Amino acid sequence: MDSINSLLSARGISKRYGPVVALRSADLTVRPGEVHALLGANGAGKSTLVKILSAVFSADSGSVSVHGEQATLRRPSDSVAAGIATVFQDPALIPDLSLSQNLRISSLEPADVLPWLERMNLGNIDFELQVSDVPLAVLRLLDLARALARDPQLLMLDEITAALTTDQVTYVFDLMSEWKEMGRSVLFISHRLGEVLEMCDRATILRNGENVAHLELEGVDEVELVTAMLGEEILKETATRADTGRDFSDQPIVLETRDLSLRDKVVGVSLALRKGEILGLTALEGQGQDELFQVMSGDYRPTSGEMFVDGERLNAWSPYDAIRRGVVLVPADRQQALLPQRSVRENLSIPLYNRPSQWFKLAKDEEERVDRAVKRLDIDVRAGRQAQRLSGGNQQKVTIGRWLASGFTTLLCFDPTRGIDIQTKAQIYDLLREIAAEGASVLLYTSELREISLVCDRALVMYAGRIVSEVDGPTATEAELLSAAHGLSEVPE
Amino acid sequence: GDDDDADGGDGGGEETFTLGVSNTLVGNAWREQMICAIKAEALARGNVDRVVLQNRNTDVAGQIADIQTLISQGVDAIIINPADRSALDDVIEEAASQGIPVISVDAPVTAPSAYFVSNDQVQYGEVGARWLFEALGGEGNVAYMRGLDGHPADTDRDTGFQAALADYPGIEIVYENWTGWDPSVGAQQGLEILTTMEVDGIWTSGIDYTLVEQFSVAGVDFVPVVGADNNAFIEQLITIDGLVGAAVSNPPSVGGVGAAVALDILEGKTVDQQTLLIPAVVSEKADLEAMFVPDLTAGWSSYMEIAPYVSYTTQMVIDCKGPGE
Amino acid sequence: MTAAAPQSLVASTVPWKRWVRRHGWTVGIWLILILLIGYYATLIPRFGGFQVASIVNNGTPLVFLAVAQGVIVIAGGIDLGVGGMLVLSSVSAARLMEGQSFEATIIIAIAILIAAAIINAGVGWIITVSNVPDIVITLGSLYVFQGLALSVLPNPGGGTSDGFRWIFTGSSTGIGTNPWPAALMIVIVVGAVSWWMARTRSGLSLYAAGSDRTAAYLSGIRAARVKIVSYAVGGALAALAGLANTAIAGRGNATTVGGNHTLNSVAAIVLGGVALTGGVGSLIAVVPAGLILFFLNPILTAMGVDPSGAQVFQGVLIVIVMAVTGILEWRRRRRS
Amino acid sequence: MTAAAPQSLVASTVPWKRWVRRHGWTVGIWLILILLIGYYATLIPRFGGFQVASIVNNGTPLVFLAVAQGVIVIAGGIDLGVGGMLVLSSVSAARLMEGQSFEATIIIAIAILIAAAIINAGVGWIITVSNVPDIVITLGSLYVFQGLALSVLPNPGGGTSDGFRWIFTGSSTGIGTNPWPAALMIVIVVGAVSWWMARTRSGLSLYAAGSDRTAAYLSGIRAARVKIVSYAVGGALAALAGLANTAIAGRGNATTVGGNHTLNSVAAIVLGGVALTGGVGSLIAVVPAGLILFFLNPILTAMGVDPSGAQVFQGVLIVIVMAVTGILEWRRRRRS
Ligand SMILES: Nc1ncnc2c1ncn2[C@@H]1O[C@H](COP(=O)(O)OP(=O)(O)OP(=O)(O)O)[C@@H](O)[C@H]1O
Ligand SMILES: Nc1ncnc2c1ncn2[C@@H]1O[C@H](COP(=O)(O)OP(=O)(O)OP(=O)(O)O)[C@@H](O)[C@H]1O
Ligand SMILES: [Mg+2]
Ligand SMILES: [Mg+2]
Repeated sequence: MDSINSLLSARGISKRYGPVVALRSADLTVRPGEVHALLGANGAGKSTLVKILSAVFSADSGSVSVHGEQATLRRPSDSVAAGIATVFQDPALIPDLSLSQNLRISSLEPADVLPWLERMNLGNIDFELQVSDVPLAVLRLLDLARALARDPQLLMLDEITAALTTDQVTYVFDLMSEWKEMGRSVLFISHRLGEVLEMCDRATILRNGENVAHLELEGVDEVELVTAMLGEEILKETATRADTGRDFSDQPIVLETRDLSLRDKVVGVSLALRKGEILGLTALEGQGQDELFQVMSGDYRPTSGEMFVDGERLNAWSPYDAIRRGVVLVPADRQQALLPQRSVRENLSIPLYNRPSQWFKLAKDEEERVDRAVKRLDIDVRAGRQAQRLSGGNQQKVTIGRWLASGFTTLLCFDPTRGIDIQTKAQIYDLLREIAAEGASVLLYTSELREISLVCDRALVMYAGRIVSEVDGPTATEAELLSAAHGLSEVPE
Repeated sequence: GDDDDADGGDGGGEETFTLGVSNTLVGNAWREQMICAIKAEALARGNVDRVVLQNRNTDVAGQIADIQTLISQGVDAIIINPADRSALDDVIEEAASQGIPVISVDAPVTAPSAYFVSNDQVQYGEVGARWLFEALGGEGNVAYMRGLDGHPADTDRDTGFQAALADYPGIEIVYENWTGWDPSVGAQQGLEILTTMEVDGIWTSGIDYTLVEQFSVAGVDFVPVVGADNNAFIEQLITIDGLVGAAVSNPPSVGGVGAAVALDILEGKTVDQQTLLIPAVVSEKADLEAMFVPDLTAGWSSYMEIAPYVSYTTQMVIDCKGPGE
Repeated sequence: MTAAAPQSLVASTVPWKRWVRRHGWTVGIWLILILLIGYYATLIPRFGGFQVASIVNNGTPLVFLAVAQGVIVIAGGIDLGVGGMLVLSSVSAARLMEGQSFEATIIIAIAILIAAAIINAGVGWIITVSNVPDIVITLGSLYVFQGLALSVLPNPGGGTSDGFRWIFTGSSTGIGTNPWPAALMIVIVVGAVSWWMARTRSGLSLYAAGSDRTAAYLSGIRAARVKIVSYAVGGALAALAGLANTAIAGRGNATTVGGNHTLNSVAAIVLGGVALTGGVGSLIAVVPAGLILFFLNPILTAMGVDPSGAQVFQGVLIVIVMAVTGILEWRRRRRS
Repeated sequence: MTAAAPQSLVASTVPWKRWVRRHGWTVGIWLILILLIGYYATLIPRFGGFQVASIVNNGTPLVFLAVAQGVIVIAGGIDLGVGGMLVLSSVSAARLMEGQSFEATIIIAIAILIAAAIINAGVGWIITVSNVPDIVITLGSLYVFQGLALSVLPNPGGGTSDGFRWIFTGSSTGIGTNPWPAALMIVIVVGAVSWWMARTRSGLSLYAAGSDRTAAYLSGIRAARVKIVSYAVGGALAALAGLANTAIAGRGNATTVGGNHTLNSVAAIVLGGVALTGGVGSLIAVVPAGLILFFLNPILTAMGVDPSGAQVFQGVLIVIVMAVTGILEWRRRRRS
């Protein structure tokens, strides 16, 4: 694919962040009129490459040419001038400013983006709203509209679908197709391989900052892509399926909520979690699942309703109270759970700091439990002096390992595999099963419907703050879960 | 100087001395002139190799540290403007025990070994107050603008002021505040008085000319003002008609006298423990004109060559150069 | 979020509610100022042009200093050095302007403003290249400026031209019954600066950088440049406060404690509703906040509170106002 | 992730290298102090017990104040009020201890420390319930403490017992040739506090909360309680600094500007390598930093620099040290 008939071609791009080599030598060629997938496990370097092409970062080495001519991208404006517009993985809107002020910062007016927003059913949005009052999904679409308003030759979308609901995803896909028909190109990044196979023509696959494959996606299936992304490592993700779906009715109830409500976000949620059970929970974005977890973990006080742990009422004023009773949370955002500048060891032992039983030194057995947690999760502690230097997946392991060290009876796990590569995912699935086998119970929220049938014994679906349906884990089909998640009572034919 | 200078009692013209100075109020005109006078005297005497200045805004604890620093650095005598009457006693005795005489200028300290060179601050407070109360015919509301809270000179002046006040039952103090001997603070308080109350007379602890300015520019009728012999104030008293006031002499050059005393001690001359200058109240135009010196720093006093003590010339003080500068 | 989303968005923010949330603070703080002035009027024998003038004129320096701090804090920094800059500019002006003609003093003033902007831009630059927290570097600049001030003007003095005093005080003597020039000065300067910050791309980029560094970065804003700009503007405004000081006093005084001025400027922006975390706040609200802080002193004197009481009161005021609004804000966040 | 990587990272951390990176700052700052003392010794005619004592004794208050600030900053706060607390405790001691027996003064001292801890805990509590930035509330507490100090002791005065002066100065007169009591005091207090911070769970929870408040909170640390504890400990240490002040001066003085003390405490912890962003730093390094800051004044005097010069120098020092280390750190990140 010589750069003559290429819209954009990058050669030998490399970039390091201090100790981390994000990109070793990455090549990318995007042809006019194609939707091109950029694939790779977490940390493979996708976002970094995107940021370099949008001139947010400068590459350490390598060259970029647009329409066959050498392009020097010093600052974002250069890249825009070259006809490249980007929707970054992290939201690029200023929380404290209004939408219109944000547009003005990118020298745009509401009128410029409105047509695009209408296409996404956001036509009646109020541009005087403050960004911080607008839900994430809408912000992502605004980012998209802002990019489209630049009328770019190349549109780069970094994990835009991650935060979107299924219907919003379809809007995005329509726009992508349209862009393609106009003979322009789209660079598409997503961890949802289904989406990739549905939308994309060709794929460039990165591993550890290097190209490992260039594929025409015609007739390729997910397994091929995954193997390409992860190398020859076999995927044992299905292995865990065996022991799910046992009957727990004979087991004691360890955690129960009765008519738990938080304003209009969570409405009369009653659920019972039995010993050794993994209870799944799924929902579209913003159906109150976040609030439910915050309430159950003691972060928020419910406006009404009660919680019972081992039959006794739990009246939690702060996570501390819940944790004392063995109810612990693994939050969605691992940054929210880490002490960035403290050591991995310290990060693992924080829950122990508040044990009045032993106000001073950590007890010997606790030290050992910390060590065991490190081993059991094989956490990569090479950069262990500061947790912020751990890779995303390892950070995630730390946030779980912390509770293995301190001990717990119920694990509230909020989308633990978001933004984690498949290998690490498999490790985490196994871990959850083991935990359950050892007699603890797990409430697992996941945005990936597949995980329900993969790890859960039973599953609940939330919609508009309510539990709308309960299904049997292993037999749950994505179709029935989806329709329930959209508040529909029956599975559409 | 080196160690044996410390017991400079053995006289001898050619040996040279190092003077230490501890001042805890920086950027204050009075103190600046005091220091310039010390430098001038040191230069004039010709047997001082260096004047070590410990000169910063600080409190008693700070001055104790500063005096220790001066002792540490082996000066032969220390001239201080004390931030407290008795808190410095121990460090002064320590200096004395190391053969370093301490001369307290401007205000007394209770340390028995200390030499004291000053304008009589009790007198200063009293004579000024009496003049004011007389000027008011013994009746009226008086604003009492004091100096630096806790400074011995301020407390002495208060003693004198109260003594005078006791004799004038008709006088009422309607405002009492400390200017910290800061002209801009004086101006602010003046404005406060102008805007928030009605007074018949004002006694100031030498923060006078900025106060008078406030009156003149506010276009408010003047009330009798007692100040010090600051050149600017004297000029106002001469030039502004309708302004009645008295300048009570409090020459900063007393620092020069302190330096002279210090060197006399080091040269082995016998010196009185206490040297008091008696303040004069000047309110007559003629006398004021005699005191006034055109284009002298506003906060300075024209009374510099204080006979019989000092050996410098007025010009040397204005130049403000010490030995080796 | 389904098709329902947009409605809920609109619903969640009734226009007036939003307006209150955006401008409530500004209005409130202005009201408080007016009430205070009214109360003050009842406390003192006569309340006329002279009293008004003395409040506006003498309040001007703190107002400008607060605005200076505001610009820098909104852009995500904090400058402990502004107080030092005020003193330095004030004494430099007093020293250079003594005995000069009006024209000359104006030129000197402009020169000082420019110099201040450049110097403080340098401070901002050091912060960006060293990525050391602002508070640290500016703690240093505070010491430096204060020290330089002392060497520029070892003892109080200097002077300026009558015309120059008039610009800031409405009278060639620094005191009078004419508050308008000072008021106009405040309106023009603050108006210009806050228009720039709220309406122009370059100004908004200050809010952006202060609000969310990465997001700003991704929208093509160069954080380093923004920081330097904010420090330059802040420096110039602090210097302007210093000029006002000189105009009022008619002389300079290097012993003025810059640190206190800095603390007051921080107190003022806090009262003015500027978030010290950056990205939030309006300079329009900082003006009355500054005046109120200055104004406490006369009021308390008029009430016969002694100086120590005055200080306690000021502290308690800050704590109460902040704590209460803090709790309310937090409640609001929790609810919605 | 891959087997190859470990070597690479292992290589980058030879034991001594790691040790240096971990404790380099502490060692460096102690070295600087020693060098400075050595240099000072050459500047002055004789250097003996008296000189050492006068540095250690008079440096003690700043050291304690810096440690107080250090504890609070490490726990994620910053307390502008410490300077005010120093003054308040100092004047309260001077007023209560005047003419008392040694035993009585000790009891009073303990009472003051406890009271200070409680009062400052209150400050911390207000911060937690209002979630207003620390700097705002403590700005208020600074004013309040300073004002209270003035009303406790309107005019400088008061006193204490000889024995009490001895504890902090090794002599009943507050000066002498005996640095040991003060030194011992510092070693014991700082030793105890930093052991508590670095080795115990309750102490480590301060680092945790300072490093990331939400994370600590979600993992069951009672962030509110931690903040209150840190303010209590900081308050007590600040009060201890005040007691040292009283012991040195033998009396109290409410006109001392607390704000300056606060600025110095911040300067000291910054020199001591405590990150103002919280969660990072060692109190052991704060001690020499405090001594150095105090020590600049004698040195510069001995060098014949004038006072304004001294101030500039102090500022420039802070800026240069911080900027340079900042740049190096950043370079290291870039390269390593
Ligand atoms: N600002 C940064 N500082 C240090 N390291 C970084 C930074 N940004 C990314 N990295 C590292 O660079 C590597 C590539 O990151 P990048 O975000 O490009 O990966 P990615 O392919 O986008 O992963 P994901 O699928 O999780 O988005 C990762 O190891 C990451 O830890
Ligand atoms: N800022 C950093 N400083 C030091 N080491 C780092 C830093 N960021 C990452 N590392 C180390 O570099 C290695 C690769 O990290 P990276 O984030 O690239 O992993 P990753 O590919 O993203 O894996 P994951 O999928 O788990 O996120 C990790 O071992 C991590 O410890
Ligand atoms: Mg990663
Ligand atoms: Mg990415």
